[in-house]
Amino acid sequence: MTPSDRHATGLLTRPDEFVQLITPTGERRSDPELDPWVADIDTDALSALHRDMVVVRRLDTEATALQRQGQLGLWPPLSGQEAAQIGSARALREDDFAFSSYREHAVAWVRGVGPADLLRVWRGAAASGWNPYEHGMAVPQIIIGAQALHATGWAMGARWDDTDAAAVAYFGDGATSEGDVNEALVFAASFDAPVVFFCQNNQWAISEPVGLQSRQPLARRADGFGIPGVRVDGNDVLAVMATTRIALDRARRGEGPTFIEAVTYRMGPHTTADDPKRYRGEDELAEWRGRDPIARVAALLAASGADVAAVEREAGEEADRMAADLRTAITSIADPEPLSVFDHVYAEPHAHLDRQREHYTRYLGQFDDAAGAAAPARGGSR
Amino acid sequence: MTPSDRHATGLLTRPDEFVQLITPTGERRSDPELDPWVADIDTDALSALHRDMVVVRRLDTEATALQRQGQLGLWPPLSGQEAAQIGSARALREDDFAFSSYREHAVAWVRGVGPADLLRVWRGAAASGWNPYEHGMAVPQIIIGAQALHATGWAMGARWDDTDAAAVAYFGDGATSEGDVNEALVFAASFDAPVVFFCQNNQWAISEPVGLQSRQPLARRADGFGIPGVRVDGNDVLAVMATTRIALDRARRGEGPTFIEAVTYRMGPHTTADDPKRYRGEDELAEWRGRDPIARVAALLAASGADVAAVEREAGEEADRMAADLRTAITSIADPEPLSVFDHVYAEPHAHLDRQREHYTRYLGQFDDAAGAAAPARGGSR
Amino acid sequence: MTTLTLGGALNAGLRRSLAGDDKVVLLGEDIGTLGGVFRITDGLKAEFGAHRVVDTPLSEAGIVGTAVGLAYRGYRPVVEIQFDGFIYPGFDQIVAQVAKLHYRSHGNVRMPITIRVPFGGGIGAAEHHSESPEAYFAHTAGLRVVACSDAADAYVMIQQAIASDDPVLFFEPKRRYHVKGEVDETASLADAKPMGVASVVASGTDVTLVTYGALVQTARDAATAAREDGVSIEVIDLRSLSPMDLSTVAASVRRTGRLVITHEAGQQVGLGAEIAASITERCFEFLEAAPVRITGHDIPYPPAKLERHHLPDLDRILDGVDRVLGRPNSLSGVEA
Amino acid sequence: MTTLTLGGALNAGLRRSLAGDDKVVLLGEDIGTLGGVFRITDGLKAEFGAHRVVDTPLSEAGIVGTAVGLAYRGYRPVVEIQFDGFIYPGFDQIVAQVAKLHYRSHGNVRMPITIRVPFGGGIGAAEHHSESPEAYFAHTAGLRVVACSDAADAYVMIQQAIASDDPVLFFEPKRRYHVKGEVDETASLADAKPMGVASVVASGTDVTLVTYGALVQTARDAATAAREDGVSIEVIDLRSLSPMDLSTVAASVRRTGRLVITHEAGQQVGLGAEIAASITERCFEFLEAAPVRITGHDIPYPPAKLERHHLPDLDRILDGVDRVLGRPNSLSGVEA
Ligand SMILES: Cc1ncc(C[n+]2csc(CCOP(=O)(O)OP(=O)(O)O)c2C)c(N)n1
Ligand SMILES: Cc1ncc(C[n+]2csc(CCOP(=O)(O)OP(=O)(O)O)c2C)c(N)n1
Ligand SMILES: [Mg+2]
Ligand SMILES: [Mg+2]
Repeated sequence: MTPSDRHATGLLTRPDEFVQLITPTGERRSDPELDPWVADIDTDALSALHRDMVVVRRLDTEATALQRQGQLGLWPPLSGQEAAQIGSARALREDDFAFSSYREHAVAWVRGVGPADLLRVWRGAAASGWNPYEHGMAVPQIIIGAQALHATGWAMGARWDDTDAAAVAYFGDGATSEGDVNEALVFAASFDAPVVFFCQNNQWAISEPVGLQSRQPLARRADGFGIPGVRVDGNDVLAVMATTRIALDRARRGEGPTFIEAVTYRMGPHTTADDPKRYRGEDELAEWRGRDPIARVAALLAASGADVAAVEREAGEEADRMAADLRTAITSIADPEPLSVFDHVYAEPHAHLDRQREHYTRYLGQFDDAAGAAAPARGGSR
Repeated sequence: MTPSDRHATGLLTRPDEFVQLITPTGERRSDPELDPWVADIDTDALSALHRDMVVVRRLDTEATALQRQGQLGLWPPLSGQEAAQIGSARALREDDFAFSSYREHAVAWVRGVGPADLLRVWRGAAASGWNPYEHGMAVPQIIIGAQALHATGWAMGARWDDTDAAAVAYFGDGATSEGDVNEALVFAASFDAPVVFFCQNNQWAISEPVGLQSRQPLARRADGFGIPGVRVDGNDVLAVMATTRIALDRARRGEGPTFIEAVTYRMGPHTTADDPKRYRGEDELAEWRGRDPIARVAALLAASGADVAAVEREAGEEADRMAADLRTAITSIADPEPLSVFDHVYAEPHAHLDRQREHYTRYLGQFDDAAGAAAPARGGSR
Repeated sequence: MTTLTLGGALNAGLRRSLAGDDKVVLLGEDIGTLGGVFRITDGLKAEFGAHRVVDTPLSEAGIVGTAVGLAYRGYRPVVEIQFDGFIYPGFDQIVAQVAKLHYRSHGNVRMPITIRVPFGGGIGAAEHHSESPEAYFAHTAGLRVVACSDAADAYVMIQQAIASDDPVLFFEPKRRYHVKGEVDETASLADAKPMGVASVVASGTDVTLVTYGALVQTARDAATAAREDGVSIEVIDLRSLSPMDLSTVAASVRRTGRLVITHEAGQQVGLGAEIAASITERCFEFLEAAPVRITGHDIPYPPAKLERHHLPDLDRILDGVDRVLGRPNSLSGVEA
Repeated sequence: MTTLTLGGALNAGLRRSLAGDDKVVLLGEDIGTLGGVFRITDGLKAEFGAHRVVDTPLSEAGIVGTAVGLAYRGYRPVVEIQFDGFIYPGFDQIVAQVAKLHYRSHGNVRMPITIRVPFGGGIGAAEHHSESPEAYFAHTAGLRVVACSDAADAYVMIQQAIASDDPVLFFEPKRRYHVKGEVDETASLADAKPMGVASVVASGTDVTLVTYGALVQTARDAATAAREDGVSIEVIDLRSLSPMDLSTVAASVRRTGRLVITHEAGQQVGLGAEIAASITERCFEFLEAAPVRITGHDIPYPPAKLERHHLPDLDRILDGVDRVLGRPNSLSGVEA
């Protein structure tokens, strides 16, 4: 799986190319630099990646449907970005740590986060879905770019701890304009931090095209900070996996950070609250449909003689199971207890907040005591 | 002076070189790309640049002396950076606008700021020294890097106004690590802003060597943002001037921003409050003394047959005059009126602050009324 | 008079400012082609062009910092911060630059920058989308801070903010964007109530209730509910948070003797503290009870399903009214 | 007991924290080789190595943001912000990340980050070097905020802050760095006064005077001066600004009936407002007069030659004492 013992990692610096192992029509292109890193991906392994992508795409459509049904407050769809997320997340080791934005549901799924935990936050029922330490994945980040610094700090610590674990920072094309991401590159370079900057360039930051953030490939940003940059076809699960493995291997060997730009596309709206028709045309969407990350793997499997129908059937079945789990999960998510608003603000007692909680407890108590003279509720429901 | 009508500006992108026209020993190196841009610099013009540098070096030693005498609260010396500051500032047009840090006294001097105005702030007598609109130079900036965004915004406006004026942002090597500077590069590239990023890499950010901010030439930072970068010998006044002129010409032609790294050295302490012996050795200083920006111009003048003794004498005399002016100026700086603390907080009346001013006026009035029963002053001087 | 939503009134006000002064430019994320995530700038890019209504790269420090440069050049930039919780990356440029540059330059450089911030909760949003950061800015010398609460004020105040030679933090009550009101689009700004003056939006004699932004409507509802209960509440919409129109509040408290303040932001070192302290200074002799603050808890903004247990609502406000009146309330019997 | 300056006590406290826990790391600009511009970390890099005392690139967001990542990994980062005015570029990471992550992660992720901030004026410095930004952080839920005022407290409190599982903004009164005091370096932390408790540093019966940081000494001097004048002032060093030990203040005010608060930060929505409002809530019946605030003006920090006309000093504090006592003072006869 890690051919680094045999091959020198090399400084994968290909910011101006478009690294690809599977073409949109499913042909396998050879790449002497990348091939050794996915030599273990045989038909079975490729089928598994295909299944992963099918399942997370279903996760996405199901969650979107749940939002339409009023079961979720909001959902930021990942459709179109399956290869970028699955290919990179499947390259991670258990003791690695992922710091993501709000859109990396597939990464969370690969890290073992269950259905209820995936949905909890988007239902508005919890501040976060899972314990980061159980899954090696931080709570997702909404402040654009902030997590890039967290990943870098974690990686600095990993290095000081003499482990060979690595951090990966997921962020979007828009995020590259925020100070935090650029500062993360500075710190990572300065401290040789074992961190992979994984930028999913999905062409859009809400309504803003990537050209507004940068006139040239984002992968070229890295070199100016002394960090190797590589531009990979983000809809090619194999190329993404190879690239991420190389970057992680560099990190583990103490060779520092790598910046990967995965060129992909957000097929859906920014979130369920967004209407992309206001800012982009159907043509563009159609063009990217032709580069579908799942279809090309199926085509490659077919070309390599696999029983694609069976692979697709099994993937579909697993997706069905996951969808069923999801629908069960959503009903299992309990509404939070009113007084839990005060939980975990501090790790240690806090006189002022404890008093505030006491007051609010007493206030709520008036309503319980329905017959009580003091119960206000004069305004009825607000 | 501006050969752009004859020569295409070209995309001066030489981040990995070390652009130089005058060697430390005073030889004139030819550079086909740069030479046309300083073709007008004959012996007289070169002597004038020499004089500029002598004068601002004296400004620096005089101000440092004034600080030692308690006449100034603080002074951040520029010694060693004369060529970088003079060469670039002399390339500016009157309607251009400079946004600087705290160390660009030579730039201010070139922009016509007088002695008292230069010292006022460092004496603690005023919040700023001059009216930015009189000199085409903003109030200096202490928050590291913040001015890079201001210069970019000004330049965006200049472009929208259909002028061909340009902005220049001065900042240090340390500043390149702040988010603001990187965001300025993003905005400048995106809006083709006519701005020159002029980074004086003086090797140190207080006690931190430039290697902590970046492992490679800072000029390479620019390319990642889609901005041409050039690395110039910052102790070579001619190369700096040529480079800045090219960058300004690009800006005026609507070709957008340029990033210049001027490699130089801070010969003195960070400020008069700093003790550089704690973090750097004598060897390094000695090495850089060998690259003195003034000495090499004198050597070149000598080589080209000029009467260097006369040039140096005249420069010395002008420096003497300036020094005399400075010493007169310092005594002319009046202490500010107590109630001026309230001036200019707002441009329009502000009920709360007006009331605060009224109270404080009344408070101070008690002391005037020395015989008054109410005068407190019980604590004497604090 | 035109009937407009609060959001529509802002759009109309921005349009009038853009039309009236070439130097007005709008900057922000998604404000151009999309018209803003709340559509407040809808249609303005088409009408005024991409140099007047500018989609910027994704960086709040970048937006505010370039606005400073534009102001240096004589522009009047109007910045949109997409949601309240995204203002912090621009905080340094706001408090260390925008707020200080007029002072630092001895009045030579003006910073007529308007920073629009959709603020507050109650819309079931994800985290960082429901914050009330106004106290940070009201504590910052050199800034003006205002909050509108209805369409008519929104229309006028946004134009006043843009016309002001000082920087203005302009807080918009996002959960009221869709509430309609009557707007006089023909009236001249010169005749309008100044931005710094508070409004008595309901008269009363027993208790003075001060608030701003989205809670103005809630406070009015509370006054209505209390009237049935025999309590007469005077509701004041503060409108300007810095400076505050304390004269109007003090005049009311001198009559009622009782003050309740409500805001969504946390209590500790919030606007309520300032109002309570300032009014106590001015009206100590008139106060029948300590001013009462009904605020969001001092917690990070909670998940959507819990926000109703965080935000002040009609019942919590009335509980506070009971408290200030010395009637039985949730704190009865709790040691001070 | 050892005689140490306040700065020396911080250095000793940091040394003990570094020695006692491998996971304590110091991060900041110029803190390693140089030992910090105030030499607070002097010698620590030599003693503990470059991985424990880390000179960072010049970026406050970078320092705080990487500290968050380190805390995720189980470290206890101690961040130095070189001067008060340079904290704002790190503001987003502090208020949106450091303050909220424990809450957001349901207590799974701890943020035991100490952010050291030399604060306040009176040293004749250039702009941005004399700020008092504590109110911003005291208004931010999820943070603890403390300020030390003498060597003994500095030594203990810095260790307590580092040992706390919550993030702590640690304000150091830079103009008192050189003031000496007796420090017991052998005492155990367990026996020390908790970080959250205020200190009555001078007893008195007529007026309660509350402050923190550098002004504690000024307040003591005022109490001494007032005594000659027949006025007995009780001085309270708040120490913790969030949460505030209001019980100690309230107990004093119940005895004195009069409260004066002083701080260098601006008045509007400052700590003084919170203390005045909170104590009025708790002690309304006991108050003989409205609490008085003596603060910096609501202006950007002025140039050095004017700072004495900005900062509260002994005379201004005593003027406030006169005011709260109803004696003739600077506001006598001014309309409220
Ligand atoms: C600091 C900050 N500013 C603004 C926003 C609002 N916002 C949310 S997502 C988004 C676009 C992000 O684009 P990109 O980084 O490309 O990620 P993508 O959504 O495409 O995955 C914006 C502007 C935010 N969340 N945080
Ligand atoms: C935001 C901010 N952080 C920290 C400082 C403190 N500081 C003042 S100068 C300086 C070093 C700047 O180095 P550089 O950018 O190389 O400029 P130079 O002083 O060498 O001209 C630092 C850290 C500051 N002024 N602003
Ligand atoms: Mg994107
Ligand atoms: Mg430097």
